[in-house]
Amino acid sequence: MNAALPVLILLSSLVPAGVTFFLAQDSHTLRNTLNLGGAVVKLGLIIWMLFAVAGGASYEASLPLAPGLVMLLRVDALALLFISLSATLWFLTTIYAIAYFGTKAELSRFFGFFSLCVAATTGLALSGSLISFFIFFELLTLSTWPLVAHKQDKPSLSAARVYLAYALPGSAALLWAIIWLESATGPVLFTEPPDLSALDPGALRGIFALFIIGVGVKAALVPLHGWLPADMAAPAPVSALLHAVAVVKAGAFGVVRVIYDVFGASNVAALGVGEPLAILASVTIVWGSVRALQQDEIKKRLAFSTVSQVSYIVLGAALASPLAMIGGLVHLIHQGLMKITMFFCAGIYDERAGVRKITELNGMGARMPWTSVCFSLGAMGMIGLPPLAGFVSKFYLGLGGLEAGAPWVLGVLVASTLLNAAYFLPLLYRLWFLPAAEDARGDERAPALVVPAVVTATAALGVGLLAASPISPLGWATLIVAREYGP
Amino acid sequence: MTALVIVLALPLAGALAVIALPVRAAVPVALSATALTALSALVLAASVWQGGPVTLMVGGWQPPLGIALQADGLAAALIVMSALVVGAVAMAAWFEMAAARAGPRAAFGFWPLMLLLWGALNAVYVSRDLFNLYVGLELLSLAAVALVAISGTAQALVAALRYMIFALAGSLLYLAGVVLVYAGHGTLDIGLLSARSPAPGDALALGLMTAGLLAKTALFPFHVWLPPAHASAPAPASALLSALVPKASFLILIRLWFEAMPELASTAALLMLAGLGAIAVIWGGVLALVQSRLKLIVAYSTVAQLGYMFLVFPLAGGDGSAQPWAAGAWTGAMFQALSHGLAKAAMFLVAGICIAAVGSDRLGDLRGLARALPMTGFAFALAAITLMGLPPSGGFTAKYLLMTSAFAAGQWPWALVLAGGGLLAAAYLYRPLAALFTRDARLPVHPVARAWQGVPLALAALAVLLGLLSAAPFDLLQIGRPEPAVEGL
Amino acid sequence: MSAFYQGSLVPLAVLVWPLLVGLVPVVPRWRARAVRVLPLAPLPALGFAMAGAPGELFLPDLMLGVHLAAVPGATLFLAMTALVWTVAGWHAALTLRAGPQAGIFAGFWCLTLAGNLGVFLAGDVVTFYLAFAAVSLAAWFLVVHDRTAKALAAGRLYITLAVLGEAALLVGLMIGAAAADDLRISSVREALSDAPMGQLGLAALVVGFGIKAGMVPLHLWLPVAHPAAPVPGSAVLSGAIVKAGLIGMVLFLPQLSGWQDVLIVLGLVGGFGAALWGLTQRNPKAVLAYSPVSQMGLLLVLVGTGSGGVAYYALHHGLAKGALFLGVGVLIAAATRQQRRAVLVVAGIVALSVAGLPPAGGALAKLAAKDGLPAVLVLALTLSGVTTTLVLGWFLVRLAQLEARPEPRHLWRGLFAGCMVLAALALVLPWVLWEQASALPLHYPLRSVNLLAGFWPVLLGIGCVALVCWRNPPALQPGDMLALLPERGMVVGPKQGAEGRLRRGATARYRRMALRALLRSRRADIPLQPWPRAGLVLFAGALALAALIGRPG
Amino acid sequence: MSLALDLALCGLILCVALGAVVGRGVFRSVIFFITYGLLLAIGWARLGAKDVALAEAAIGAGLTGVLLLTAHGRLRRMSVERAPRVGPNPMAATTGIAVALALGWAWFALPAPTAPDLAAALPLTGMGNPVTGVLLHFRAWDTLLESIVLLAALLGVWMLARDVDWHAPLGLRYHARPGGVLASFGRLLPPIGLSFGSYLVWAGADGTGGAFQGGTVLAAVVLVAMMAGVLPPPRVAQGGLRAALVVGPGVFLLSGLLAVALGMGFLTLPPAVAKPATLIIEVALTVSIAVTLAVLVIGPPDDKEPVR
Amino acid sequence: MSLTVFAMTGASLVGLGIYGLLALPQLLRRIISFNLIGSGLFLFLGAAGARGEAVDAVPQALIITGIVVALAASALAVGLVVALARRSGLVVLPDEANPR
Repeated sequence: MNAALPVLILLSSLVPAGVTFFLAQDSHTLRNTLNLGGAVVKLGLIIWMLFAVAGGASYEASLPLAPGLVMLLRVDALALLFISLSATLWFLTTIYAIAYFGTKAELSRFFGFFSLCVAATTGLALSGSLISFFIFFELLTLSTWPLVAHKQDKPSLSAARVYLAYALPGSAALLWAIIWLESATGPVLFTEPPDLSALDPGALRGIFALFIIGVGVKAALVPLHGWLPADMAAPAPVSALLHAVAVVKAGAFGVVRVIYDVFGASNVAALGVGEPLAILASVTIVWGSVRALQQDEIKKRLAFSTVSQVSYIVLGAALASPLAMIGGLVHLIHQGLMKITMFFCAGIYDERAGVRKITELNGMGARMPWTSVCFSLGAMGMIGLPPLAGFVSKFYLGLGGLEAGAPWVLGVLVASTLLNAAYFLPLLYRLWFLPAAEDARGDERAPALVVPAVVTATAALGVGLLAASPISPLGWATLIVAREYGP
Repeated sequence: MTALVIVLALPLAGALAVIALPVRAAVPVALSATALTALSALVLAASVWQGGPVTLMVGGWQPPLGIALQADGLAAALIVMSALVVGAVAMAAWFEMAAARAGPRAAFGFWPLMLLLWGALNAVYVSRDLFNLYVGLELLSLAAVALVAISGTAQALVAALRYMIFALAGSLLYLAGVVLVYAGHGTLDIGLLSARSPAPGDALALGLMTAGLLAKTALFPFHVWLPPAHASAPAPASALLSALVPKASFLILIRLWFEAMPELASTAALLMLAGLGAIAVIWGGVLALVQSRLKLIVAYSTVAQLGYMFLVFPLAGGDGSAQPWAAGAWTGAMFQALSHGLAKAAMFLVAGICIAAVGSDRLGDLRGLARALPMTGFAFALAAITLMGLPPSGGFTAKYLLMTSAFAAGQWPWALVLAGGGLLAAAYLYRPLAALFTRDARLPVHPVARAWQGVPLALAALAVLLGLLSAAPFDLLQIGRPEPAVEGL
Repeated sequence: MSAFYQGSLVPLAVLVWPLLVGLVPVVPRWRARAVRVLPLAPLPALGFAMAGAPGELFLPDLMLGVHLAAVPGATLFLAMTALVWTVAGWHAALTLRAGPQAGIFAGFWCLTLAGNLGVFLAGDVVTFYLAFAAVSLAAWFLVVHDRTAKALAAGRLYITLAVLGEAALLVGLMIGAAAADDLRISSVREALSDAPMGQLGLAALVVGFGIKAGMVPLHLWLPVAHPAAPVPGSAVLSGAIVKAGLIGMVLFLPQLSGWQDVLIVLGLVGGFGAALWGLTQRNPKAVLAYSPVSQMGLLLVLVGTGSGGVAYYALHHGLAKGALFLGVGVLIAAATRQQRRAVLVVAGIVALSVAGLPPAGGALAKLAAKDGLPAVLVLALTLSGVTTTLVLGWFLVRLAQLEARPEPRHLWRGLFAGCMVLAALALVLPWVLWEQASALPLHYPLRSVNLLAGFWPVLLGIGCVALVCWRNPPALQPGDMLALLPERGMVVGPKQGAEGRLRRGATARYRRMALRALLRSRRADIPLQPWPRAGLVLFAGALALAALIGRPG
Repeated sequence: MSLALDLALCGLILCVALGAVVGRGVFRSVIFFITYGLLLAIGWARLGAKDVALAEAAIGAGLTGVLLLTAHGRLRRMSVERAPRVGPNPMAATTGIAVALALGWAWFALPAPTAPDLAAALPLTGMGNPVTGVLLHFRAWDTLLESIVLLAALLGVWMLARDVDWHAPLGLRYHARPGGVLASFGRLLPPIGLSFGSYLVWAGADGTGGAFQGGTVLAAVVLVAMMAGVLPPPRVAQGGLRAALVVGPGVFLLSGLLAVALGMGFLTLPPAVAKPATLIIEVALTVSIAVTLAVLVIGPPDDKEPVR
Repeated sequence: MSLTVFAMTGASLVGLGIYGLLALPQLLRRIISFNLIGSGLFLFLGAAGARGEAVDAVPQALIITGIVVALAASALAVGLVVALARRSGLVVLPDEANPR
């Protein structure tokens, strides 16, 4: 059973993916049942596992490919953190996507890849070895591409091309790094840090840089972030998933893995590579925000905001102090909840009111109060206002920065806060204070669209409000840091 | 052993039967011969897996008098791969080479030529005799040239002639080497040669043979015949030519450099081979990038993909053969041969379906085809994943093993080639993919049978599966591998 | 989990109750008339304050561990806040037009209130920050309620400064929390002075609280926001909300950290400067807006000196200022001359009280504050009576000229009653609380020297008012130093500068070059293709390979 | 004496070969090549390789010559563009000389000759002629493949037909004047050739000759007969033709498989039945080789030369 | 000694064939050159095989096989040349034809 559970979790999205591809276009009921069923099953399995792991159980399943090439699925606390997020949000996004697409064309393909994408994310989270991490990382790239290109019009295809143009060199760098490292140390399992003494510091720095380039593309670190805003051509559920759960999170998760499970925090510190990474993350945070300020499309602005926010996680990991680490890890969840809320809402605005531009948001607050409240909650969380989730992460990051002896982090956080406020508050201002245009339409008669947004927004509020409780993401993050990376 | 005999004889017997029997019997006979041979190929692989290399002394005569045939792990793997490819090609050809579509001449000629080609391949895979290899190669080349010419256009004829010239020149160079070897050692058996007392002419012999085989393997700069030839053959024929034919001459190279004359492998020569391979990867990739026809893209991609296999020489050959990483490098190159075979065949079959659907393989005409033929589009995408070397495909396993060895051996520039080649592959395969998956269709689409569409999909899935379940093929390849070094990596 | 909370739930109830009331407008049916319940929202707080703010609550699971306990002086602050909010709520309930916007107003009113109460109850920095953020940001909605261009512009300025303040505050709190390794306010305060970067943290805190407290030069928002906000909004803003900044200063600035002097200097500048600047205004609300700046300046001086009279002074100021702002509204609503006169009388009395005219409550507040101050500051405090009288007098003059939009009589009565209540409380409550707030005897304020010190500045001030009325001061836009800032909207549009075009041009050029190179590479195979050449390479290559193989070594 | 003879012969061979390479005109080149083949056959005889000499004369010179002559004739009638004139090519010359020198060097570097011990094994095959023994026993697999190579080439040639011609008779129409030299030759030659060819096959077992040599002679007979109009050219679809094409390799292969079925190794001929079995295989092979070679030379089905 | 003469002749024939192969564009002549190379190699092999006390039969068998294979290849090549000429009027490969 202990070997089967990770595999089952993986299968719970892989099987719907495989079957969905072969469903007829108009078998909506079957397809929806399949996808929702998979999501529910997975959620159930994960909840079961959560309790089991809390009780001390451990899960591991491996499939040797070639010598040195081992697919290892393993559950640790970090994996559990990420996988819980992805399972929950997958479930919600599935509901949302079903409502969003209705009976549009080529849904079997869409949902097939959608599930595949989640399977890849799941695998990524469960990966216990570097190489299986890479394999799922690539699977993620590949399964997201059709999602980005889903509309198949010119902007979508060009966005998809840009995506690949960034992602594939990134994975080449990642593979390069992995193989360079493993050629000296043998296969790297996350359970036991590899013996790095076989490589000289210069080589190790090079490997680290390659790793960061590899995962940094997905994490949208400046200057590797260009694909993310371009990908806004994708349908809203895709953007939502991409930004909140799958792709960028995979990158950020990768950074965490690289720093803590591959190199080890102490080595990172000894090599002196943590600080440059932290600086890079900071540059990303600021640059993403500045660019967000210049966008006049809602989704574009959100995208740049993602660029900026995801780097909080990287920053937390790079600072390599326990508190910063907690902040980074918890932001993995928090950012996910907040950003997916905002993307859900952006999609609702688009779908129900035809609103894409910021200027068109005027007065939507009154017409679409639920959506707008959720959107506002997400935005305020991003700015970092308590008691929303974003504040908690920011607070820990700040403390962590001070703890790590990097007080400049505070400056970055402040700059980010101000910039976040600068690009989100005008949206709220338009939503709530400005009168609606005369020809504006918009309603919320689509509960399946609104409810997921409300749920995630509530969650974003809840995780912040109940942050100190042991079952909150913060509690988990603290546990992870204490259990796995503690002294 | 019976399985080995059947694998060798049945394709030939099938070809003879197809020639002798009336036309209407051709397809059933060919298909059943294909099925039976494929089955025995699996049986052969299983027996190699269980009992080690299967050896056959033809006529009961031991070398140096007779000819020894041996199916080691590598040969068995290649035989199985070829059986899968030929099986798929036969399925596709059932539709594509039907007399109504391809004309009575091509419909008659394709089946025996395919079976002869297959027989020649199997003969080459297992042969341990240099001259027998020559005869096998000639059979292979003639059948291949005939398959190129089968479409009958002026372009195809030029391509076939150019191919013929390169093939003949290659054969003669190889023959020259064989002559020198026999003159020097009085034997042609690979096993006996490895135990020979060295002679001064050996280097010349090896050089001549290698050069000849390079021309046949279409390594840069001798690749110029390949793209026009593979692009002008009918798609099922191209699939065979691209996926299988170069592997035969490459295998002979492996036999020569790793089994017959491993001690001759000087570092400079090994580096030169790999260097040419590296150039081929880049050259083929760039040229594939600028082609506007699907079949040409796929053909140039073959040029590039074959280049990877040559990286094995400095990594596992010569002094490196005893190193711990040699096993990885050697197996990686063979994985590349296997996965490329499956994926490339799938791609050419996809091209065939495209031509059947819209009557052209220009990228501009393929726009939006995936809407009408989703399985085909998906098959191409899957095959592309393998060629790009993305996990979890066979191509990835190959690249991973080669790259790991490159780093372990301290020869990281090869890893750069591997990585860069993967990116180039992504770039040049992206264009057809994007064309297939756009929304706006240009030309009306003729319906294509679902079963036909399923064929390349199955092949491409196999290529991916090769990576997903690579442990078994890996172990199979180790059976009878020269100098099984410590498996450290 | 076993102990979700420790201690008394009462403080929590005080905070949660307004939030619950704030949920009333969420129900669509109630939304339009939700303002009517506003006076109820602060009542538990009032009761809590009257009971002496008892109890302490610890909620380990909430946020990062919420700790609620009355801060020093909380009773007075809470009482003042609750009173101002109650009466202002009453005013709002009577005046605001029913409708969805009133619903939004009501919701955020309650949220602001909860935050405002929260800052006096927070025991840990996170809770404090939360409350502070709530009071700062939710008040945005109070400012822009009218949705006029002026209100929106004022709202923009308000929110900009509020966010800046929040950010600064966050920095300060984080530095403190990191140094203290604890989130309790008392620990943070102690740790701050010695912490690495503690000075930066303190500076950030001073800025953050200063913005809220209207400390010069961070007071910009006050004179802009007040005229724009609806009357009850202005009342709570200047009466109660600014005190959030004040309590922050009190809670977090460690003794003798050097920042006290800064506070004193800035407080004095504000105390006198702002009052004088108020003379340049014409809108009575704008004039009045400079009064809290000036009064808060004096309060900051008190904070800087560590005087114990801060809460007491703030109590009076809050009530009085609330009464004055409401007075503006009442005056506007007045239908008859009689009513106007009544309002002006009340306002005048309150103004005199603020100026410190004995025996009104304001005089007591000043006296209590002066206790223990150095002589210079005592003088300054006394002198401030002149300026206060001046600006409030000017306010009354302007108020008298205000145009009215008469409301029905019964409504006006209600409004007037509210105003009266606050005014009365401002005058009387200091007397009631004198013994609690000050160690001095009850008759101390009635000593002649104190009476004199109260009288002459007021008289002098009234003289000055006359002078000002005779020679009209220049009329300026509200927002004084705002004029120094470059005009800048908050909504930054997409950048479409020359830079973008240039970059696009360069990209296009590179792309063209790359494309041309690619197209040229299409012909790359042609030189290799002719057999004579290829064959030559092949045969020569064979020999070369042989040579390579045969090369010794 | 013999050295001088060999030197002269080799000189002649080289001169003729040079003529074939540098001689002006394709026709002259072909004639030189045929001559070269004949001279080479003499050379083989000088080396004591009579089987090779026969094969060279029949196949290398004879059939290849006919093939080239026919092709040249067809090209001439097709009014094709002339090949560009080329001058001497020093680079090619250098390469050629270099390869020749390398081979020459290799000759002198050859170690002492070693050869597999045929003598001991030959009696087991029942063959007197060691060459035939090698061909049909020791290296039977080579020979089987070789016979199939011919078939592959034939298929290839057939694939060069135009689709419209596919059902036409093979090759061009030859119109031999009745009573002309060719016609009478065509009537005269077959009986002689037939007997000579059959003899060569029969003799191959123990003396000089064999299936390939015999088959070639028979092929020549068939060719002449067809050219003379004695034998009508067959069509692709004709069952008899196709059966004749595959009978040789078919019998060979089946015998090999039969051995497997009987529990012996692939292509094993037990000494007891070696001689008769070999004979049967040889006869079958001869038939196939004869037909295949003949059909190869006359080319794919072709109704008429195109008019350009 | 005679053997050496034959071997040298064989080597020279190879060289000559290579020259023809590389220098002559006309395709039939190129086929002739191929045959020259082939027979030169066979001559070399034959000479080498005759060095021992008894003449080695294996090379002879190999040579006969080789001659047949060469014929097969030549036949296909000739067929291709004729077909190309008929289809496009060329007796050389297009990239070696006269510039138009």
